[in-house]
Amino acid sequence: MSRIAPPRSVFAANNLTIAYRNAAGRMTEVLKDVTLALKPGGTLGIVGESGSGKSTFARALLGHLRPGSSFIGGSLDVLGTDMIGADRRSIAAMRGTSIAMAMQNPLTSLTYHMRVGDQVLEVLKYRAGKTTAEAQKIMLDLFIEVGLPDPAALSRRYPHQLSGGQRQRVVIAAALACNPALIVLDEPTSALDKTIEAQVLDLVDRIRRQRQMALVMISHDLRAVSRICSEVAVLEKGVLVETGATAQVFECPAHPYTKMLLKAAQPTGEPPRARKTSTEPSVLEACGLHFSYPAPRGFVKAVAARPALTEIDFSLAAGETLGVIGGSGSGKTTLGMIVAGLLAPSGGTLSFQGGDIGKLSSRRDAQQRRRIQIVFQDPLSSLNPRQTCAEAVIRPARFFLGVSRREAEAMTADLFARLGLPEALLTRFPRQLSGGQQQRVAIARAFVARPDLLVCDEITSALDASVQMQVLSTLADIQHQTGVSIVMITHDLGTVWERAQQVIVLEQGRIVDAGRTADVFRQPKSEAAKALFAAGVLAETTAPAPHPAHQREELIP
Amino acid sequence: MFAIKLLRRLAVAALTLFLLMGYIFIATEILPGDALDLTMTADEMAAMPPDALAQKKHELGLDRPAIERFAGFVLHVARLDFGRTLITRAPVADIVWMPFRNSLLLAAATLMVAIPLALFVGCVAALFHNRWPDHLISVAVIFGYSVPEFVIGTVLVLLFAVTWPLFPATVTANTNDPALKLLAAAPLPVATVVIGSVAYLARVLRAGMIEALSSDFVERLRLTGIPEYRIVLRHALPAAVGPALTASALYAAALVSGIVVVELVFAYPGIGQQMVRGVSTREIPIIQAIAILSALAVVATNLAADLALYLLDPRRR
Amino acid sequence: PTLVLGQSETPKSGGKLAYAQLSANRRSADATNSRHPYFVVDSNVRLQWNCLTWVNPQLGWELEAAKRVEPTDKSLAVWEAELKEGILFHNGKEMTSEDVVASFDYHRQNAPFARQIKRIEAVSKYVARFYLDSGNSEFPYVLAEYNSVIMPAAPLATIGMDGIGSGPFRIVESDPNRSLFMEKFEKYFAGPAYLDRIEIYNREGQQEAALNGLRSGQFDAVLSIDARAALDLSKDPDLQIEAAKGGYSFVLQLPKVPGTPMDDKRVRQAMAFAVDRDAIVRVAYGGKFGWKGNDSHLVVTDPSFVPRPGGRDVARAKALLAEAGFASGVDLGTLYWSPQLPEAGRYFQVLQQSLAEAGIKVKLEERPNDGYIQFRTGDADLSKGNYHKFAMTAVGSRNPGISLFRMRNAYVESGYWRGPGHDRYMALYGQAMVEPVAATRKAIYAQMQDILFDEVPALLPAGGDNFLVHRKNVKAMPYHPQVWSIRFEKTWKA
Amino acid sequence: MLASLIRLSSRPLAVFGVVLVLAHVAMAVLAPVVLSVNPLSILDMPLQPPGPEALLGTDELGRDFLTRLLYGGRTAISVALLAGGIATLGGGLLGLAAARVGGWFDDVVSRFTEVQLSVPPILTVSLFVAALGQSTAVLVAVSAIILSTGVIRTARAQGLNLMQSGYVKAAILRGESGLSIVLRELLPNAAELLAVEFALRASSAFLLVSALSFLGLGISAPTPDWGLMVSEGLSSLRYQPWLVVMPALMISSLVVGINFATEGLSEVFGLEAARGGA
Ligand SMILES: Nc1ncnc2c1ncn2[C@@H]1O[C@H](COP(=O)(O)OP(=O)(O)OP(=O)(O)O)[C@@H](O)[C@H]1O
Ligand SMILES: Nc1ncnc2c1ncn2[C@@H]1O[C@H](COP(=O)(O)OP(=O)(O)OP(=O)(O)O)[C@@H](O)[C@H]1O
Ligand SMILES: [Mg+2]
Ligand SMILES: [Mg+2]
Ligand code: NI
Repeated sequence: MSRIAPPRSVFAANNLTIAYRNAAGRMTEVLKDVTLALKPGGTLGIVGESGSGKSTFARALLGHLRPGSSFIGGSLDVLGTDMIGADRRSIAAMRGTSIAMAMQNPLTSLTYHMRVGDQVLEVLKYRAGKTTAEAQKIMLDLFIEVGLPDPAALSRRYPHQLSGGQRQRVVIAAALACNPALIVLDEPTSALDKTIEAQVLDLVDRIRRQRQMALVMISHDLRAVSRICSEVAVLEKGVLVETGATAQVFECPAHPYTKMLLKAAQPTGEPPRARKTSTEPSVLEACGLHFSYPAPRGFVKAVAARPALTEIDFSLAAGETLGVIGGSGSGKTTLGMIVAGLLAPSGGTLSFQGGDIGKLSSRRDAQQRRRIQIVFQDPLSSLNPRQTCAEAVIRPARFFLGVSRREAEAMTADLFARLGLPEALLTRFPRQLSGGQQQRVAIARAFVARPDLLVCDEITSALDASVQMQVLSTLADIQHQTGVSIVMITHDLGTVWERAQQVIVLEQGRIVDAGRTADVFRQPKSEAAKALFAAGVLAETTAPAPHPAHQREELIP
Repeated sequence: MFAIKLLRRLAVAALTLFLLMGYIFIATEILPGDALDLTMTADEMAAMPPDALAQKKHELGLDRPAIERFAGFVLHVARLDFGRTLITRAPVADIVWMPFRNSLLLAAATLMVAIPLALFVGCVAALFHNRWPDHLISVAVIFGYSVPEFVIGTVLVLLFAVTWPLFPATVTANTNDPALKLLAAAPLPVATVVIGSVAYLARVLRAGMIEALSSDFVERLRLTGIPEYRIVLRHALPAAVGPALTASALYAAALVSGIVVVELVFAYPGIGQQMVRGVSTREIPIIQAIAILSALAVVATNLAADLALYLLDPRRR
Repeated sequence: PTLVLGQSETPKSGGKLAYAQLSANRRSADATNSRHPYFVVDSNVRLQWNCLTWVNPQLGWELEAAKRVEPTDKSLAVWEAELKEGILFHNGKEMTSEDVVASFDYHRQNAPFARQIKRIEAVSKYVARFYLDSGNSEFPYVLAEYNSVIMPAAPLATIGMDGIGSGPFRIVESDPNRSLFMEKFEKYFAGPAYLDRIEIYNREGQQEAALNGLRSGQFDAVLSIDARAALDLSKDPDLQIEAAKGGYSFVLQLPKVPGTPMDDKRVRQAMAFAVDRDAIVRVAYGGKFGWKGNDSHLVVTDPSFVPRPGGRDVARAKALLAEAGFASGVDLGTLYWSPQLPEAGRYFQVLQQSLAEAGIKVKLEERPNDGYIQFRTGDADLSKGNYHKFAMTAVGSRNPGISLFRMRNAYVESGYWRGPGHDRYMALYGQAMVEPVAATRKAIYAQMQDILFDEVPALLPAGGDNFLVHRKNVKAMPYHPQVWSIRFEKTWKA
Repeated sequence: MLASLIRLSSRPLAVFGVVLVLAHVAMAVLAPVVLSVNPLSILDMPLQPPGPEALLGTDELGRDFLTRLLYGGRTAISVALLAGGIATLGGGLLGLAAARVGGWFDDVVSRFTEVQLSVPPILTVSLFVAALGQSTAVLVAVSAIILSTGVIRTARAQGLNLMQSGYVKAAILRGESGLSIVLRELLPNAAELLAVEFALRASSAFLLVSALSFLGLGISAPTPDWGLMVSEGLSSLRYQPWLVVMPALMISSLVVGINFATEGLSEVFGLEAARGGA
């Protein structure tokens, strides 16, 4: 009996093709002829836009396909096992022990009705055959290793009692439990906010080094990949367009798709200069705004909810853009809704062009309603699926401007043209449009009312990187033409850097930093803002483009 | 926190019951026609001298204002006193109480059989999702809840009491018999209600299981190589039972309706018999009492389901 | 009484008989009164109680608890009854004339037929004397009625409530509206019964459930099955049918509220002509087991029964209606019926349809047997202008005296018939009651029926025979045209 | 819509359901056209076996059974369609309005559904029948009330979902009237859901009416009605089982058909989630 020689590669995919059967019954290929390998102890990053097949590849590495899809060509060898040909039993035997995976969504990939400790114990007991006592000890060590505070107490909690970052660590701990030779991380950070993201990436890097295991990390975040992985593979619509050493690929990308990805990820240029606040009349002014969501109704009053917004002061000049940034749950959307009139502030004043708008839209006058428009995050849900795209724009045109149907149609066609939307789209229904087109229709709907103020709440976060740019530049063009002021809510610092003259940073419903964009970015006053920017700084060492926070040039005359 | 939630939930249940009494009161006492119209024909009323009519109204308490009567009604019901019948002036509580117990018994026995069976069927269907056992079960389930109870009951009697005399065809047990004796006398009624209930519960459970089995945490477990039986029993099932519980609680009212029909088919001494008798004699107080008691049972079931949900789903605690 | 049963086997003692009854001449029973003789009547009367007399299956009267019942004089208005000695109640007390007096004081006020008794007194320990409001040669029949049971003496408010009688069986358990369990009374005056226990289950309106119970072995017998079931079950080798000729018929009580169509004789006549008696006999009684009624309470087996002249005549009915001002038909409102017998539902649907063909519209509504009498009569009090409802009731076969008396004024079944026709009718009745010569009496009865044909105070379209079915191992379980006169003390199980 | 129908046609069970339902509808509509016999008239001897005179024999009253069988669904189906229609339209609008208006209105509507849902349907009917008498109008009205609760809940849940969508928020911000939002934005987007609801509610209304008729509280004799025919036929079960079996089959096949069809429809529309499996 000879010992199995250590494989030359951890995994090797040769012309791997995977397809799934779509609703119409046709086979659609999601991975096409992918040839890729990883040497023992190597680290590979897989990048690409959403839907490019990254997760499909990750699952395939564990011999798992989502229901409806199947291998239709090529070969995949993982740790010496043929993942396509081997029987289910031997593949199952490898899972958890030789290869492990942490799934894309840590928030839902733990069983919600089971204590987190037990979920890690389960792996040790059922996969590594440990006794409960042994497993208990290993579990606690693992928790310490992944940096979870007070492991004994924490292991007795349920998943919902942990923060997102902690949950992600538990998932990683469960994946590490049996000390696999290869670990696959599918977007380990996309559900987390920037500060936690950095910690998790640190952790992954450290453990990988300690344990000497091979790592595949999937991400659409190029900075994260460049930080952790020595090699990178770029997927575009299931096709591997480029592979190589990370530094090299990112330094001089060969494929146009890679270039586009890189460009989308890096803000360039300088923040737009603020006009003189003293001379320009402010369009929107908030003073001591306060808001709390009503406590859940009932007979016995629940513990009063923490206010979602407190003491919010800012002002926005005509034609300018105010960036609103902050961690998840900090109150950005709430602020946007108050400005738009979907919520009424419970305290403070909000004035628009001198008039008080600190009330629900239904109590604002028609002109105020017309002059303030909003564009939402999810482009599809922001359009009525039962109305044509033209109708979506015609209705507000007639409603606000009282024009005839014919005039409204003409205005719509004109707007479509200005937004670069083909005329053919007028008669289509929203579902027949791409995400970027939908979002531009939504922008058209807002602009047909000839607004003076536009609230944009994460209007690009649901879109692919390449499309984001189109939408943002469309918006910039039309802002330029119409002189509209914009409240830009986003978690994308690059967007704020490029488009906003003023910025406010929210944390737990308070403004912790405010001022001209360049000032705030360079000299954040609060810890929260610093953490926010620190997470953004990560890419700076490896990414080709200079990070805005490190430009030392004076922007304000 | 749990105590507060519990209290709040109890308060909601109490409010529901109060509103329910209002609803039942309005439905029966304020709508056109009062107790007087119901016991007499129009000719009789027309022929009655006005003072006799007034006297009669006074006897039945119909001359007091509606609010006052409602208050009286609520106070009495709170003491489980449902008044007296219109015709024989017998206490309604005496007439309704034991039949109500018997119907509860039938419901409890049904659920005791139906729930484990539904769990099993639902799990099998979900595990074989989109394969033949699932298709078979789905079709059977649709038949199960589409065929009315009175048809199922008749077929069961024909098969298992007449053709093969295995079980009694009609329930001979008495209203006041001890619980076990009653149930022993009623295998076919139980089976009839079970068939419809299993169909419904299995359907709900199957949906829940399919959702649970396609959830992220199940995929993670599969990718970790945890044995399938453990995934199903320890992870997916508790997650599927939650939504099934909520849906089943909604089913409680339908269950009562089914039981009423089955009781009549088998002469089971439950509220069904009293209800039909009550309707045909226009004995509103009897129907009121039955409606309130069974609504009470439904509200209690909902409460129990919610509590079970609190226990099953830590996120709600 | 001596029962000629004609069986050759030697009876065996012991065993339990469980039977379902489909017909119950019941008042409402609740937990407080479910043992009282007035509330669960018919199939339990002679099991639990005794009357002074009994009517045999040939509808002749015999002595039961009395050893002598006779008029004291020619007026036939005073009668004396002498009890047999040594009749014990279930509580061990001996039955005396005191008990007879107490019982009839109660009956006098509560049972329609006993209202003719003006006074009753105890003459000696065993002899009681009845004073009637007028002469009645058929008074012994009144004493055999189901309401005329002898209960242990007690105040009016409580008498009979404990369910104690002197019959061959005593109540051990009762479930209102559902069942009655009885056990043998060892000291029954005519010798103990053979059976140890009888369980009676009420399945009125549920013949199918009852027969399923019979087939599945839950019941040994089912009483009052309909003709079609009897016909079918007679083919079953394990079962035996017992028939009694001339049993129940149905009365349609037509309340003659002033100013309503039914107050008009022509409308009632139209009904009598429109109703398709043949169809009812065909549909409800399978053709051979029913008989066409003559709108009196007399039964076809009675020698005094005179068939109604002429058959169904829809044209005539329409003409009569037109004459009464209802040329385009008349709506008589809702006819309430209760499933007192299994065939009732079919009976009234045929009736409804056949009336409809003559333009007489009637809506049917079913009421449960329980409480039906109260519902039907309400607080009918003609003096206050309260009429009972347009409803039906089942009537059992009786001697002519009782039958014809049921058309008297101020009575629900006659619908408060009044006017010269009624007065002539009642005069003839009074005459007949004291007429000693049978043939003359029969002639008077025929005259009375003639009046009914013309006036139609109530409609009695058809009736049918009584049937019970029992397993072959049940012996000596005969049926009776009067269900309340059945007796099972000689019944035994092989 | 067309695409949905095409997808529906690839599901054999759904097609089977649709065919069953259409067959029933055709039968109910055509009965008076094809048949010349009055379903009420008593022909001759009861319980005749099938023969040239009466194709399926006669019932226990001697009426033509085939005629009664074909007529037997008309009343119950009309009641069900009417009740289902009122419940779906009324309940749908009410539920969507509750989602839009919120506040006390939503409270009142929600409380009402909660209360109504806790009274077993058969008892609600009993209450109203006892108080108002037994008539088709009462049946329709009460069934509609009972069934509307489910529709209200589904519509309200759907409405709340839709309220989260950008286009409704945009309409609110424009200052569109509540009615306009309900009719223009919410209703069209709940239409498929409501269509499925309608089918389901109508089928439960039909089952309810059949059960009530069986109990003697629904449609009353002599109107031919399947539920009633089952209970009337029970006494002839042993002689002529088809008197029970046929109407029972009619009831069951119609409901099974509706359920198969709606199951298919809601899968095609992707509505299982919205309906919450109930
Ligand atoms: N049942 C299925 N099995 C496999 N792929 C599917 C299935 N259904 C849809 N797809 C499609 O396959 C493509 C690849 O999906 P995959 O999850 O691998 O992308 P991804 O690169 O991980 O995207 P993301 O960044 O959004 O996670 C997508 O277009 C997805 O919609
Ligand atoms: N409808 C609501 N009822 C009660 N609390 C709410 C509601 N919506 C949001 N909140 C709470 O208000 C706070 C602010 O939420 P908001 O949605 O404004 O955050 P955000 O900054 O937009 O976050 P994200 O970046 O995740 O979109 C959070 O704590 C959130 O949980
Ligand atoms: Mg992915
Ligand atoms: Mg937000
Ligand atoms: Ni940065």
